Amino acid sequence: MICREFEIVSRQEPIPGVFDYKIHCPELVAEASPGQFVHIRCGERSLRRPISICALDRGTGELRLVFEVRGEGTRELSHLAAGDRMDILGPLGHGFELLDPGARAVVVGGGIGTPPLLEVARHYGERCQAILGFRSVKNVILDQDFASACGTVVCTDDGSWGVRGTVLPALEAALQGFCPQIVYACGPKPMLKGIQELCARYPVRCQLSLEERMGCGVGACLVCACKTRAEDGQENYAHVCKDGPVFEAQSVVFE
Amino acid sequence: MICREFEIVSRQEPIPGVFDYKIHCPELVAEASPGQFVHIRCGERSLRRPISICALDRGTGELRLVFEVRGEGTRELSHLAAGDRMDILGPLGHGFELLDPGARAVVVGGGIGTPPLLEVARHYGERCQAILGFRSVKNVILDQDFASACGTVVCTDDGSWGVRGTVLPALEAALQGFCPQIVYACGPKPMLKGIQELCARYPVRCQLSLEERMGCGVGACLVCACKTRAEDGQENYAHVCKDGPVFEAQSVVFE
Amino acid sequence: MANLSVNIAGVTLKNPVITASGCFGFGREYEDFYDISRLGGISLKGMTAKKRLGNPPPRIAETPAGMLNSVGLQNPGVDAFLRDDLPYLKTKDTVLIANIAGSTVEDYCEIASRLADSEVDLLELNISCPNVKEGGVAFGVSCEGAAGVVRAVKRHARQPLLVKLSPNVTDIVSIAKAVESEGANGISLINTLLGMRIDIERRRPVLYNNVGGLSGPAVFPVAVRMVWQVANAVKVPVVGMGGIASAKDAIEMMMAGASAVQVGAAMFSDPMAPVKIIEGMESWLSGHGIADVGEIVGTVRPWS
Amino acid sequence: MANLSVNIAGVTLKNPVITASGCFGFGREYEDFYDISRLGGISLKGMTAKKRLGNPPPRIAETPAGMLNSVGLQNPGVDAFLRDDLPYLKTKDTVLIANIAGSTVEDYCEIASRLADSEVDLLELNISCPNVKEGGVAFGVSCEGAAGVVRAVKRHARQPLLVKLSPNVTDIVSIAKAVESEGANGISLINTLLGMRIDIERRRPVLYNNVGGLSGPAVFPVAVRMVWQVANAVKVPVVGMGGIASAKDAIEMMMAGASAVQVGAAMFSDPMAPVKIIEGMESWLSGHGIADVGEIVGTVRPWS
Ligand SMILES: Cc1cc2nc3c(=O)[nH]c(=O)nc-3n(C[C@H](O)[C@H](O)[C@H](O)COP(=O)(O)OP(=O)(O)OC[C@H]3O[C@@H](n4cnc5c(N)ncnc54)[C@H](O)[C@@H]3O)c2cc1C
Ligand SMILES: Cc1cc2nc3c(=O)[nH]c(=O)nc-3n(C[C@H](O)[C@H](O)[C@H](O)COP(=O)(O)OP(=O)(O)OC[C@H]3O[C@@H](n4cnc5c(N)ncnc54)[C@H](O)[C@@H]3O)c2cc1C
Ligand SMILES: Cc1cc2nc3c(=O)[nH]c(=O)nc-3n(C[C@H](O)[C@H](O)[C@H](O)COP(=O)(O)O)c2cc1C
Ligand SMILES: Cc1cc2nc3c(=O)[nH]c(=O)nc-3n(C[C@H](O)[C@H](O)[C@H](O)COP(=O)(O)O)c2cc1C
Ligand code: FES
Ligand code: FES
Repeated sequence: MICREFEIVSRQEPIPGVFDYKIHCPELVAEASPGQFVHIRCGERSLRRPISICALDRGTGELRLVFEVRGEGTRELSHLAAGDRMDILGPLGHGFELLDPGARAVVVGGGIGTPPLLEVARHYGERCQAILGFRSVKNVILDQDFASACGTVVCTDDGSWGVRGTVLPALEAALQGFCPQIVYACGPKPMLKGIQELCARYPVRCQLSLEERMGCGVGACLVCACKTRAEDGQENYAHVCKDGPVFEAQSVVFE
Repeated sequence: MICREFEIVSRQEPIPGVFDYKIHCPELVAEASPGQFVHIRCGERSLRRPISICALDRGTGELRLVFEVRGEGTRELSHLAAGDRMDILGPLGHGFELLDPGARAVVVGGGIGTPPLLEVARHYGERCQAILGFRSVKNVILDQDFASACGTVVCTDDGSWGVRGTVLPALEAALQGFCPQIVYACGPKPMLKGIQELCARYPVRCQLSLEERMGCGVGACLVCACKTRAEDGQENYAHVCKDGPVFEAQSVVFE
Repeated sequence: MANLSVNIAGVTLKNPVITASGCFGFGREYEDFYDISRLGGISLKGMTAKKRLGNPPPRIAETPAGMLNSVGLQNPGVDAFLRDDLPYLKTKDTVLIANIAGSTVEDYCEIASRLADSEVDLLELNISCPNVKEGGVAFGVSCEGAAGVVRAVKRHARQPLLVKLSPNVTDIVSIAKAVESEGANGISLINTLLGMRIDIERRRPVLYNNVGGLSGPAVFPVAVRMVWQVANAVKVPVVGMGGIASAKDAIEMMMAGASAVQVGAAMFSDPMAPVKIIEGMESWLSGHGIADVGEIVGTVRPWS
Repeated sequence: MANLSVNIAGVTLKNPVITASGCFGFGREYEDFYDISRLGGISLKGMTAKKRLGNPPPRIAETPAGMLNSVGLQNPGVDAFLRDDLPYLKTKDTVLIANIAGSTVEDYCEIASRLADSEVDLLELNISCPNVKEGGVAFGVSCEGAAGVVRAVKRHARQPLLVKLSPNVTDIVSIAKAVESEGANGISLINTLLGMRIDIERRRPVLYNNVGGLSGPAVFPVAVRMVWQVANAVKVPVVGMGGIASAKDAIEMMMAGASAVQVGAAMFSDPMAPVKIIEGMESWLSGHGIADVGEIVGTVRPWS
């Protein structure tokens, strides 16, 4: 686990309000795995901002982060330019469990939840199918990156790009036709809940990446609670930063 | 009175820890007079920092400010570079009362108290004598500027430059030999107190520029209190930002 | 254009933004920046029956996202106000709130009487000033003290009476209820939290008064909490303040239950803050299709 | 090298920097960053007799120069601590402070008894948690409540007892004196100030618990003031906390009267904060020719 400033190599704004950064941080990249996240300091703000690892280039030592401006902290971060330094704490949390690349996988990303799935798609390559959902054509991100890694279906709520509708019908079709051993998903809670319910009806493992407001990011302050249910039915609060952000779908209790 | 961001034209560091800025702000310069000050926003800090007007160039519309880094706010200000913008509120307060330029004047500056006196020296030109006191040769600032405006004596506590000792003997000599109609002074409190006492013994008018911690800078919050005594002996708290920073020496009560 | 006007204890304000007592003098200082008739109201500098010099300087210290002050109610006294300041203020089209303070119950009554025939619109009883040795906050920290002074002043006051509470208490709700039951027509809160800073090089408190009142964004969450608690416990309107620096802060305070807001320390970094807040509220409301600012008051829905 | 070691209630700490309860878990999380044996002490996550789940999320909100939390004492219970965490912690060379909480006086006594034979060095009685419905702060806001629980726990406790006070009170000094007179061996303060934030788009409190505890630099001036007041009123040592983020802050708190300090929220923006504070204090003291950190404690000289 590392905490220091690293240099920004490049900054892009693929669609308005979404930023795509590459940061040179070889030590961090060496330790990191897909589905983990980093915790970024935003100027003098008291809390860091958690952002998922989108891509890891072990050759160049570059970390890629893709995030949307939601509030003041991400706005401040988006003002950083190539050459500036970003104060990063990471890699943090438990990432996705990647099966033998021979296995078949489906990744389902919703909106700004797509970035953490890119490295998963790359891991499985052609044996992966990506289903990416967005509100509308103008919100579509990373579709090219996914398409060059694996089979990719884009869904939009308004049908302005790809298939009209949510990711659920496309996922159901994939569960029936493509028969993956595992499904990985990240996105808004209602989407994750739908995927959890759908996958429960199929003989498929499912891992969800969750979000929760964070303090320390390392498991010490217990603020990032997420309700889970153990096999014996007992409920508990696990912590997204340490026990997650990736959880087995059947252990998550959506409230 | 103006409050907005203006562009910094140049930044110098004449001696370590002292910064000399020129800011392009024609409207403000047009309104301002020597001895007034400006109130500068320091990033997200809750309080502005008061800095005296050092020079006004009505031709170029440039304001000159010279300040020392004392704490966090001035440190932050000192990081601003040419081309950056400075958020300035001003001109504020009552400046020095300048007599007909035919009159003779002495200006006495101590350390970082010298800047507000430069325009006064220029006003009187050859009919002005400047006495500038510093701790040591490495603290000397603005001596060239004063020397090119008027007769200038530099005193240092340790004798490492100019005359050894405080400004008081030099002032006493000037009061006796040069016989000014008026003395203007700015600097640390003990120095101002000495000057107040000394001038009281001569038939000379004396104006002091005072410092006090400030809030609003415009006279609304009443935090920048300074004890004064009216002619009838009654004591009151005047306010440095509005009634000052320049006061008639005999009205000031040093506590 | 959304309607911004609000009614506090029978007095109509053209908008809910009031400059906070002690941060706006008697109004003259800011007229170079904007027309002060644009303000919903002005809460005037705390007044006492007789002139007060206030505390020795330093009277201000910077703190993270805030400041301490220890002015100690410097003011010219109510008579000088009536003579020198009120005539000027009456040329402005804004609601005038006289913030009154005293060392004894009699003091408070005397000022209220002196102001009874004047043209100030509202009284704001300051029983929460932490910077004076006698009176002030002493009345504001117990239900009995607060109730007692309100009861007495009500007999002399002609204008509706707001009571300004101190946040330095264990149970703000019971104090609010106590003053409401004695006839307070509104409650304003919060005054400053008691704090201290030390100059570690000199080993001296920064403030000559040793301690002072904390205000500015740092206290905003405490203020929102107290406004929410009080607004849910009393029927009279609540005027919310403490750390408001933006239109969004003002909206948050109103959703917590404030019918109007006051802006203090924010003006020190930005003299235009009150005007920007008024304009920002207007555009937020319009952008959200809300016709009347009153519609947002107290609308936060607690989770549990 | 200045001597940084201090003595709190008979226990020697190698330096005065303690990580604050609830912000450092049971210590494991930060060992990747530095050797936690460098710390003067660790105040462990608040423990209850039985396991507690804590409050539903969201449990944290950002505020100007601070944060709110509403964790609600999630913890595995004292037995799990003794079994799973204490053995690990005992491999570290630092003072262990068990922060204990309960809903009833009996709860507190039970935990104190369970810990009596354990190797924790100090107890810190948390009568100031604002985030639980029962107990917690309820004991901490009245002299009687505070005194009662201290009196009872003293009968069961083997380790010296620090009592952690709530700042949400009118008169912190009388509560401090009340617990001192019942045998408290030290006083730690401040716990968090009660605050609230509202998401104005959703019109919901940001925290599921509606309100939460404010900490971070925003509260520093309030903490310094309370430490100063309490240190001047009691004879037992005071452990100061609330918003400490730098070595200078720690020194200011000690000049106000704290014999040691705790660091909480600052670790969230900088995990290395406690180590930087220890190093910064060392170099400040050396730079000022001060041989022993104890020489600065309580040295602020009030103006009046
Ligand atoms: C493990 C994890 C991975 C994430 N990965 C990404 C990513 O790759 N790309 C991306 O765009 N976003 C990601 N998010 C969401 C991102 O953290 C929030 O959008 C961001 O924190 C919002 O900060 P702000 O300053 O814009 O909002 P503000 O509203 O100003 O933030 C206030 C506080 O709330 C927290 N907060 C607000 N919204 C969220 C949220 N949805 N999740 C967690 N904390 C929140 C902030 O961190 C901050 O502490 C991730 C969140 C988590 C928990
Ligand atoms: C009318 C006036 C004119 C001034 N002109 C100059 C000038 O031309 N050049 C120059 O170098 N300095 C000048 N000063 C002093 C300058 O304002 C302070 O050095 C500066 O405010 C210190 O800020 P800081 O952030 O470095 O210190 P900090 O200690 O971080 O400041 C904390 C707070 O204390 C206030 N403060 C600290 N020291 C002083 C002080 N000596 N006077 C007033 N407020 C103080 C700060 O403004 C701030 O509000 C002037 C002061 C006044 C009142
Ligand atoms: C310099 C200063 C002077 C103040 N004087 C008074 C006063 O005379 N009467 C009063 O009721 N409140 C006074 N206050 C408190 C403010 O009116 C307000 O309650 C408090 O500052 C919180 O608001 P803010 O955070 O927006 O400043 C004063 C505050 C400051 C900063
Ligand atoms: C997330 C979080 C959890 C906390 N949990 C506890 C606790 O269990 N017991 C306790 O006594 N204090 C608890 N506190 C309060 C801190 O120990 C400390 O008193 C307070 O945060 C002020 O210090 P700071 O400003 O350095 O954070 C908690 C604080 C935070 C931020
Ligand atoms: S953010 Fe602190 S435990 Fe997860
Ligand atoms: S700084 Fe506000 S009155 Fe002088």
